[in-house]
Amino acid sequence: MAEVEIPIGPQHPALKEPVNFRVFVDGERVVRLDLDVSYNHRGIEKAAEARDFPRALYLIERICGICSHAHATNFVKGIETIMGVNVPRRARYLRVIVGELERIHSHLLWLGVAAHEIGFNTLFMYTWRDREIVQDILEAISGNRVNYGVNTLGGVRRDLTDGLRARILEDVRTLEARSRYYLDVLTQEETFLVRTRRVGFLSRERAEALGAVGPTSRASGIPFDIRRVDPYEAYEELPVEVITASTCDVLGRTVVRAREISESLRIIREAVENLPGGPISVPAPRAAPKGEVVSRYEAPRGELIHYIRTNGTDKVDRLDARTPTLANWPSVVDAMVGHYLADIPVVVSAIDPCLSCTSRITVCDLGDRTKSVLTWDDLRDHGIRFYRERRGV
Amino acid sequence: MEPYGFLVYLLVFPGLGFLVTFALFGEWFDRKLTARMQSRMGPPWFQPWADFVKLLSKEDITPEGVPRRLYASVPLFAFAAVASAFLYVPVVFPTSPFAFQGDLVLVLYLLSLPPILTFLLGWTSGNLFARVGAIRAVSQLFVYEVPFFIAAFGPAIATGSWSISDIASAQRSGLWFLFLQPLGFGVGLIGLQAKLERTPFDIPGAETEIVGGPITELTGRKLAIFHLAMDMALVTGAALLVALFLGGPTVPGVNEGLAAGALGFLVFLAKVLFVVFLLTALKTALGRLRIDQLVRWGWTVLTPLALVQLAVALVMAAGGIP
Amino acid sequence: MNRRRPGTLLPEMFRSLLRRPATQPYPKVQIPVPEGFRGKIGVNPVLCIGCSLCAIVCPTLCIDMVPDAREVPFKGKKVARKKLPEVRLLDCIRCGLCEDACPTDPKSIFLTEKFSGAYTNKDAAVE
Amino acid sequence: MARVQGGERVTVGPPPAEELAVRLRGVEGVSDVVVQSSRRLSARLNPAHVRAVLLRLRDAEGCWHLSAISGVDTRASIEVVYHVSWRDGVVLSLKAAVPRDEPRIDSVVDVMPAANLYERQAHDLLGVVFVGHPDLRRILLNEDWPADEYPLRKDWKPDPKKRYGGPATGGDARG
Repeated sequence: MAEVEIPIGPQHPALKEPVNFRVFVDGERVVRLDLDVSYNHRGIEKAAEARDFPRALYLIERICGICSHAHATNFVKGIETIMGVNVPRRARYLRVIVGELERIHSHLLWLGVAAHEIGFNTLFMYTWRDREIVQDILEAISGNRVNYGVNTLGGVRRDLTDGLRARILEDVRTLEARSRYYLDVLTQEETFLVRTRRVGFLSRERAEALGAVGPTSRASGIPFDIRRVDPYEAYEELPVEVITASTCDVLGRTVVRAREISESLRIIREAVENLPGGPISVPAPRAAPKGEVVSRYEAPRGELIHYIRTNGTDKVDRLDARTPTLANWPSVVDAMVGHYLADIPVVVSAIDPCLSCTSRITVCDLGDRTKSVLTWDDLRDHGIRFYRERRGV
Repeated sequence: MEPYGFLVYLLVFPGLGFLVTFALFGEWFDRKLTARMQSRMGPPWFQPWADFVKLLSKEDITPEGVPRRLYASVPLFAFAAVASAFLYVPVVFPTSPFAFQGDLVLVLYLLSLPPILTFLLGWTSGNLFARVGAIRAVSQLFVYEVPFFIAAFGPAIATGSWSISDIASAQRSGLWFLFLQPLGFGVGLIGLQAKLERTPFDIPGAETEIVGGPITELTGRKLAIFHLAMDMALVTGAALLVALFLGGPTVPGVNEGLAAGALGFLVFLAKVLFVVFLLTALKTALGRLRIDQLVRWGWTVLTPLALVQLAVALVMAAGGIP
Repeated sequence: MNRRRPGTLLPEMFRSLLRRPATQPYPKVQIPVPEGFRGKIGVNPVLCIGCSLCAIVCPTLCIDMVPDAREVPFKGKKVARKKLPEVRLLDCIRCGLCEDACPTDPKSIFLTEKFSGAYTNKDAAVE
Repeated sequence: MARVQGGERVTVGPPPAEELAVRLRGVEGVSDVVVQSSRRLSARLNPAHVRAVLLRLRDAEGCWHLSAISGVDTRASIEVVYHVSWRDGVVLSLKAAVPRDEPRIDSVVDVMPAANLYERQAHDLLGVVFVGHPDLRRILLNEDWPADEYPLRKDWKPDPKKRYGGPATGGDARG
């Protein structure tokens, strides 16, 4: 059969966010793949330059829905390093607790989506039901299920009462039982194993060369976890065990994420049990001295880098947020060639792509903040005109 | 049978009226059970009715360059095939009035029409996803049709007759073929699940890979009828398995008069819902296979099992054991 | 990988068949909201002194100081107030910075626990 | 020093960023190495030596992971900053300044394939041309973004007359 081009995306049930793959298949086997991630670009880097630090913080927190705390903490700790502000120990612990809670709910969400990709809907329902326990804790701590807004320059805005700490410890016990159960199901369910073993193979050398990060690289045997390699906030006092697998396939990434959930639960219990006393934030100056910092954070999907430059004013001179998904895209493209069309969704979801992170610009006139309202017909015209010109479809 | 009784039988009771109601009830039962097993609430009882009526009112689109009449007639064919198959399955009395020697082969043929029509639908609709889905539907068809037929022939050989009604009444004494040929029942169950393209085998309609599969371009009335046809196929298939392996509407001991009819009908309902329960459990517990895995698994596991069961049935028939 | 077999979820499935479902019919059953939840913004015209600190602090600039001359009781006597914050609720991200910045005690601009996920029209979102 | 597989020995405690700094000062093309903290250091890089330095870092120093490439418009010039992660969490930021009006620099995709998307991003938003890049297309901006405009440059303002994506005004789609 001649090479057939199948468009997957930008709107496609398998992809929760708009990314466009032009997949070239021969029969059911993938031959070539072209990737386009420009659909969710909102210009946060340009917009951040026009906002002072507190406002920029709330903007950067909205780069991504499921790793909002990662972006906020990474940005705030970068600015604090430049300013030389010494954040109190209790605030560091609280940031680690909310960060690990966010990792658990992100991994549980991913586990459900990956199961759904291969038609395993019951596991999808169970994982998302148990994720509600984590969401309720986060809602109790920060007042919101996503975009927690817990961070502020110089510390944290919300504190843990004793009642809340007891409740967290109790919920952690139930979640530990559930995560052990999921690990058993994932390693024993035949129909799951058949769809994930040796699928999306990424050898260790290829993963290193292509710059894979996070669970994707750890599933190929690379012990690279920022919390251990370049500890920040309270991770010096809460050592993290780096979880790796050597199977280099989608199953390996699943097992790594499942075991990272129990590891995060252990960290949370340790952090909540010996939470130090003291204030939760210190006043921070309005402006930051001229300087630059490379702020690294282990987001649920991998190494997140904020390269921040300041120029003595209260605004950021340049913010470059390189997100884990951008680093993982080459590995997906490499891991998918040669596999079946049916495997594409599960291989793509195996790096747990977060498109909102990857692309960050669109047109909003910064001057008088007018947003042009596009009617549905305009959008349709644009689509038809564009495809007629470009690809003669 | 006098003409009016015939019409009533055909159109109202065990015919179209009852079948449509029972099909929609079966769909609700299936969706509610799946939901409760996944700790969800599940839809209210009238949800399938609401879906059906809503779809009837939706715009009915025929894609450009597709022969309109052919495209509109495919769902009707599927509906007709399944509805007529149901007539030969005994519902109230152990022998259905339409029974004749060989109606088992006819029902099996009529039940295998919808997948072929799905292929026709997918291929003619011109949509890329539908075309890939259509190819998958056909390649899946060959894999499960053979074991399903072999499993169905087991009871036929045991009773030495090709009529479903004879097979059902032969089990009146309570000795169901489920106990005599358990393997056949298992293969039949899996074959039916694959025929209805339900989860371990919903490869043609895999929404996360190829959007809607063959029925991507189906809309409005056509989708409503096609969806109803697939529901009816679920109920008819289950009723066929009940008639072959669970003794159909027979109650051991009671076999004359109105009581037998009413009791037989209730027993029939219970058995069909039990089979649908098994299918739902199968759907909820497993993930979807890939097409090449299904083909390999079908030929290396499913078909040999069916052949073993057939051999055992032949030996038993030769040996005179019922 | 220990014993590989299909149907590992069967026991859990039958257990949840008997238990109550985890989902709730949302409009009929209201979801309990924890204390400290960041819901819709509320403004108390009596306590507000019109200092517009909240408008300055707001990250999305969605608080407008509306001229609203009024007489309010303050420590036993009548005092004139000129401005009142008006929040464009659809732009508000409910971060709570305005509540932190408000100098009055008790706060005259505060986060309530009201939220309503399901609207049929835009105006319903604002009531 | 042999190429360290995976590079990260899993140790905790302040790794010597100074050790890398000492070694870097000897390398041709690298100037004013500054150690910012126990695990961060930066250095200025002569754009002509980009490939040579990165090749040496990868093979001799065992920096297998190119974390990111950031483009910065400092009004005087455009700085392409290579963030390379070394042993034990040390991040080395190499800043290569290229002229604003003619930003050309050698691509390092064959040295470190991870740079592919990062270079395309810098090209897309700042207009830096990476010589030798296999597929230097736009990656983040929409397809019909005006070709010669780079939004992250300090002097870029959205020009109301131009269209930056979004619908074609007027004209019938059917036509």
